[in-house]
Amino acid sequence: MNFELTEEQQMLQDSLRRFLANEYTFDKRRDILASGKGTNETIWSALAEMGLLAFTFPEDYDGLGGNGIDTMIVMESFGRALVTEPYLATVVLAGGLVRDAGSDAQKQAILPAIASGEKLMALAAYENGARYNLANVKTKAEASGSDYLLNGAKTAVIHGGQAKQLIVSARTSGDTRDENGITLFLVGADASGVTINDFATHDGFRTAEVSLKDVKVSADAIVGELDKGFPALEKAIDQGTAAVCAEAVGTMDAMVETTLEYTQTRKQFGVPIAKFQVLQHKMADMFIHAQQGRSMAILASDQADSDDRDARREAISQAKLLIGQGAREVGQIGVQLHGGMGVTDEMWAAHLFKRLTLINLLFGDADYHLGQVSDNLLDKTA
Amino acid sequence: MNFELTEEQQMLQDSLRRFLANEYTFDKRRDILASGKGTNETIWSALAEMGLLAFTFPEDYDGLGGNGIDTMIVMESFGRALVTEPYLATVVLAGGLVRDAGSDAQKQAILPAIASGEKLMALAAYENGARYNLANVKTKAEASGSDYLLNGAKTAVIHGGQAKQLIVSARTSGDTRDENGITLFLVGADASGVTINDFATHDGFRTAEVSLKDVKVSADAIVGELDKGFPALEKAIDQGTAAVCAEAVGTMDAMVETTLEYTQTRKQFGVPIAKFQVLQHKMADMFIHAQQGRSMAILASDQADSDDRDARREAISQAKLLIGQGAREVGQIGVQLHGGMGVTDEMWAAHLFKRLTLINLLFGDADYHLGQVSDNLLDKTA
Amino acid sequence: MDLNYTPEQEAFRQEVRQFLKDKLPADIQERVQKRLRPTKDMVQRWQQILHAQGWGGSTWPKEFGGPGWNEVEQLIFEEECALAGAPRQLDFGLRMVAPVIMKFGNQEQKDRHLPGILDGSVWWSQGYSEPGAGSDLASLRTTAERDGDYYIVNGQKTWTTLGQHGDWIFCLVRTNKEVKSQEGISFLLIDMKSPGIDVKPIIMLDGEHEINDVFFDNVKVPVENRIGEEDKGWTYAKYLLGHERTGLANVGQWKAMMRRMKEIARQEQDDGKPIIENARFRDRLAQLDAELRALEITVLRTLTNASGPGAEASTLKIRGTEIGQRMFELAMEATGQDAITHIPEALEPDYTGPLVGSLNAVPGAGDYFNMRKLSIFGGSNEIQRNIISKLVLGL
Amino acid sequence: MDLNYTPEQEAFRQEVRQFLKDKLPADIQERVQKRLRPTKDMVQRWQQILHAQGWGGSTWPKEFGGPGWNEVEQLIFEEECALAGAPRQLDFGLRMVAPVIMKFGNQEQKDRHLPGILDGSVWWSQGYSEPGAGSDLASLRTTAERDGDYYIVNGQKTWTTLGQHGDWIFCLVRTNKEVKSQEGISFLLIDMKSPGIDVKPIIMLDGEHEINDVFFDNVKVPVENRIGEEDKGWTYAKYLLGHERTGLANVGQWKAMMRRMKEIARQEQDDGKPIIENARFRDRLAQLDAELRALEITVLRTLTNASGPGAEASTLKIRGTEIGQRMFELAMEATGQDAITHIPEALEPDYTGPLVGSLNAVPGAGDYFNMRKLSIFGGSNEIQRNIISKLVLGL
Repeated sequence: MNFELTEEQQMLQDSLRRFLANEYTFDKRRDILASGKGTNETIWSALAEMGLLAFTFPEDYDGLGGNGIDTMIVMESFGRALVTEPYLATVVLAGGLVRDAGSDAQKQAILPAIASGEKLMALAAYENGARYNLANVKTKAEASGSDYLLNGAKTAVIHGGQAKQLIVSARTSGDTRDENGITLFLVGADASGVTINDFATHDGFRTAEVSLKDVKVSADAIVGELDKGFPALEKAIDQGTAAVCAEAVGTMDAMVETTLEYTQTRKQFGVPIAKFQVLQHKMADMFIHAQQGRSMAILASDQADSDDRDARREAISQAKLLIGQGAREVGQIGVQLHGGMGVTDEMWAAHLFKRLTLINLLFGDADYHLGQVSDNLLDKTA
Repeated sequence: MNFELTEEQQMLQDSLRRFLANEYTFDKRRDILASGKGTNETIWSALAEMGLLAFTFPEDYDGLGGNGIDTMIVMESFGRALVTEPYLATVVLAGGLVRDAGSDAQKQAILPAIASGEKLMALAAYENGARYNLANVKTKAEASGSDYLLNGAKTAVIHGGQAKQLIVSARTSGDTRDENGITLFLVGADASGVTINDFATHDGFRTAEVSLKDVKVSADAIVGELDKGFPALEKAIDQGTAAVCAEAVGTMDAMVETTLEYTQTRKQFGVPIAKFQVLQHKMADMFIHAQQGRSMAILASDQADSDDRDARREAISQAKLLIGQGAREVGQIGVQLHGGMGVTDEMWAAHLFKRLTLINLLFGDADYHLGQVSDNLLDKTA
Repeated sequence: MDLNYTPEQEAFRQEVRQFLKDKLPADIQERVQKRLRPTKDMVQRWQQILHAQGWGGSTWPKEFGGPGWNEVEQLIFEEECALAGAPRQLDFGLRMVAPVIMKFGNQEQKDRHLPGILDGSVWWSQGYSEPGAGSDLASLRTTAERDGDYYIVNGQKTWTTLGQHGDWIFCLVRTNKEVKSQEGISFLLIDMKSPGIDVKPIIMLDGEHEINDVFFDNVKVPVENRIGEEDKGWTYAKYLLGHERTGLANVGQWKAMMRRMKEIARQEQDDGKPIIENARFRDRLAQLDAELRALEITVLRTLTNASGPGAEASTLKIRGTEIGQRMFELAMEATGQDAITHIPEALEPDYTGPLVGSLNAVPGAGDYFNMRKLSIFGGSNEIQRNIISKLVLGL
Repeated sequence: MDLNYTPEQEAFRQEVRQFLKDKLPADIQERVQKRLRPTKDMVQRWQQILHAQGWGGSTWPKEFGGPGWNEVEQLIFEEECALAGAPRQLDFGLRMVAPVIMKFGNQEQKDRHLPGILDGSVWWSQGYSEPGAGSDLASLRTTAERDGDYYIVNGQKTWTTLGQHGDWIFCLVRTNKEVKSQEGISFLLIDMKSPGIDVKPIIMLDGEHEINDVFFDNVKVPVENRIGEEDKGWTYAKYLLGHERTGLANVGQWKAMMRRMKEIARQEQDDGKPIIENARFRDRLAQLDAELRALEITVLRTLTNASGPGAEASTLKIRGTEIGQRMFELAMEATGQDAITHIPEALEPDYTGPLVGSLNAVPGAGDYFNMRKLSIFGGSNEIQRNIISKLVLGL
């Protein structure tokens, strides 16, 4: 039982925060977002140089052997600064999947390339109409000699438009919604038959809709085993969920801080509005949510690496549930306490709010995860 | 569209409130409750003399032809004063059922006797394990010649221990949970085979558990039609639900008032606690809940007489849902703002809180009624 | 007590409904029902159609060209318009400055301004708020100094909704600095084409341009454009603010949105089934449905209650905005991850580009973001609770 | 960072669990698990058993006869006791007055009082609160006037939990009226058998007698029963109040209650099926389960954090009480209409009379009512939010 960061982790956090405070200011971020590129070469290279992109990869593949807690530290710092770089997509989701389920050849080909910053990737896991069910896969992969032909469409592919290579879940057997029969494929973004529609998200990220028409991939593009891709996919999404939980904690903290600052500056009826008891108590509630969120982000990050599926999924869902709810409360109160300014694009609070809102929608909203833990309760007590 | 009381209704309300303010004080009420009798002869006779017990009965049976709005006026006044007399059980539930579904002979025998104050009645509708489903009836009534033999048990019979006569729902055909096959019987409280266990409730009312062992009743004890008792039963419970909604509104108003008074008197750190903005806003929330509750109590009372089942049930459930939630909020805030005193038996607020809490549990709690309107939404939009 | 509408009221409702069926242009209706932004042209076209019917000013008395409806009729009209998918009429002229002109303006002002408001040809903007003033209106700093037959206006107004289209703007300005805050304020009507006026967009958190800053740099305003007496503007401003008893509840709009929500809930898929079949989602919708019904009855109670606008208006404002905000939150969540996408072009007419999920997702997050303003503007909900404490509870 | 308990801690947990399995008397365990009130005898019997094991004072250092556990070990012990159905130990002696005596008492006081606290033979009560003082402790009015070797105490204390069993009471009294409120207060230990002490029950809203008023009418208290210096009692009182960092979170108790809730949810019927199968009910349970887990981790974070008790304690108090209150509310609602019945006799030992529904319904509403005190006592949750504003947020 120990909640302290190691010396290394503390250094990582300090240097990352220092870097972001200088290089990822409100104005610079606005310019980066305006570019519509979904990533900024200078920032991304710097993150690579700091070793961040390699931190959670095994030492054999240019990594540092870090764990979920390391991801938490990075994501929390990103959350504080609203970094929109493709770290979640490339390192946590796709990179983590290759690390945990890929063949040695795949790891050799991919992990060092991610670590050096030269390769962006994305995970194409969700489908239209499936909402948050990862097993609801209609995209088909049919064997054709030693190759596979992929047909279908994927949605909500975070940073899919920036990726050189996608990992795509496709059905190789079974019925829609069967966990069995799902296989994961590496697909080049420029492969014939791949169409990627790149969109902005409301919070400055990028997402893509991917359609696949007779896309041919060879059998060695399979990540993990044929038909058995689901557990690895689920774990990768769990790790992504833990990561955005950590990110949300950073964003919540930033919202608490900026709201404190604003309310102490802004005067109404002649006094700083922070003097009004009602607003003080709302800020206390924000603080409590952020504290609770931090506890759950730690839990989720600790469990994200676990192969005990039930324990991991319970922790992830409990965390995402409370953090989704907390993000909503902290976001709404933060904007409210900024008054009219809070709903303008000029205020940091508005941007924090947007990210907090959208984080709730990623990888299952609060209702979805409440359903997970609730039904889990039924199984356990039945 | 008109929300004004008629002159008659206004007079009824005024005289009832005046009477209760004088004759149903905190101290007198405490003594009445301590008697454990569940009713007080002086109070009950006075209510009879005021014509209250007859108000909603037809003029042909010594009544005044009143409607749901008249019941609302009475119940709201009772709610303000926390009257625990068997009005709901005798007049609204049992009396209303006889009025709406009884034969002429039954009406002749029962309504004037209720009106005069001499006859107390109760409705035995619920069964153990059924929770709020009125159709979950296991109590059996088997034909035996021209008679019926009743066997089973009923729970949550409000004022059942004080009633001379019960109306009992029993199954004459069909399976448990079938709406068809339920018949309503008049059963004397002193009939052979009837055992009534009388209990206090936490809020000063009485409730009873009734067991029936080979209780013989004749066919003319049937209220309404054989096997077809359910719609009348449901309507009676809906009317009871509307009545407790109105009662809750009176109780919420009283809680708002007593809390305002207390917080303006009580000082902490040298100032009346009503000066603290956080408490002011909590009282504003109480007020808003009471306002919303009043709107819904009017709706429920207006619809309670309707034979359009879907419209009536939707209104009743929407009302009970919001009033159950409002009662909870108003009750909890009221106690909280009374500080330590709020959790003692000495304070009016504590008694208001207890009634508000238990009203939520009667005839379906907020969750139950949310389920009703929610599933209804599914039917309507399917 | 009777919760039913009278036969006359029901007949009136039918008349309005039939009119909407006949006259509401399909292109306008479609945009509104899809929660996409109507254009300026659409708003004005619709106002002209209403005006041709004699219904341009639903809240106006007959003497000024209104239909002379009572408040229940106004509510019915509002509700039917909303349910039919008519665009909102522009409040700033019709419901804000017009009542002030009617009550405090002189005959010349009435003749000059009211017709253009009624037929929609003149687009009015609001110049109440100033930077940093928030809910504390009386602290305003825009000045108007008298110079012969003119006032010279200097300063800045903000939160001017749709001010980019504005022809005229009504403003509170300080004409006397010697007296304390709420005195020394005058109420001016200003032609927005006057030299020295500069309208600058404020981009909102949903990325949209709905709101503006309006800068005044030595703007000459003829004295005849002042409403009533000099330094008495606060009286007129209070009248304007207190004029609406129930409008802030927005019942008609929210009923239309609720109907739309029930459609969305049938259309959007949750793991292959309509999301309405998900009990957790449906419960939230049912809860809002009940709360909206309570709000509606509370509005009707307030309308038919003889006493004037008091704390009831605050209650309605709080409940109306809370319900509205939660409804838009639910509408966003109904579309799940589709709602994260930001495709502002899809809000424009004739967009045929790619979408993510259904069209329901397009306005989802943006509307939710935008609706946060409801609990902030028009007197924040915290201010409304202060008012309830003071007026109703006597604290 | 590591969320796992160390092997030593796990071994310690096993040791405690085994001890409880061996030594917790079945009659006591059954009452506690059914949420029925343990008798005074049961509380004292259990304290003696713990004492025999050397575990009577789980928070006490070794030098005073405690086991010398660190905070994580204390938490494990608390949690295992709660989960096993052990009755709560009496805080007033063990955790309130004892630390003050240890820190500020003289040797004679330590020798005289600590053994009786540890073995449970002396029942201590708390004399902090006064009528009308609420969260404003420093406004106290009970006086102690010096008369030779005695203080003459006059006044009234209130909210004295289980004071009806009390042998001794610790009190804050005013010894100097000249100085401002928080000075001039002394900390006295008073034998409750002294002439002039009158203990009167306060009946709580659940109809139970748990709390008392204690009246002092010229009660003679030897000066040697004063802790520390005269007029410096506020220092000792603050120490006492600030001593607990995480106890108010009540995690062990709530985990035991959550386990019980899951059993209740399998036992109570909803239309012929266990209520756990009702998704609306189950969702609320699942929500609380998650919040309780967050609370537990927050407690552990606080315990293993080097910084002293600050606003974290307020956060824990707020969350702990809110979760507890909602859990008892849910427990009440689980039994539906059965919960309306009030059968106080069924809370007594050996009750064999009639019940309504199951035994689960007996403590349902009463516990819910009683638990409203959680957000009021020990510094109301409003006060806690004030503290957070000031200490953490710097407002």
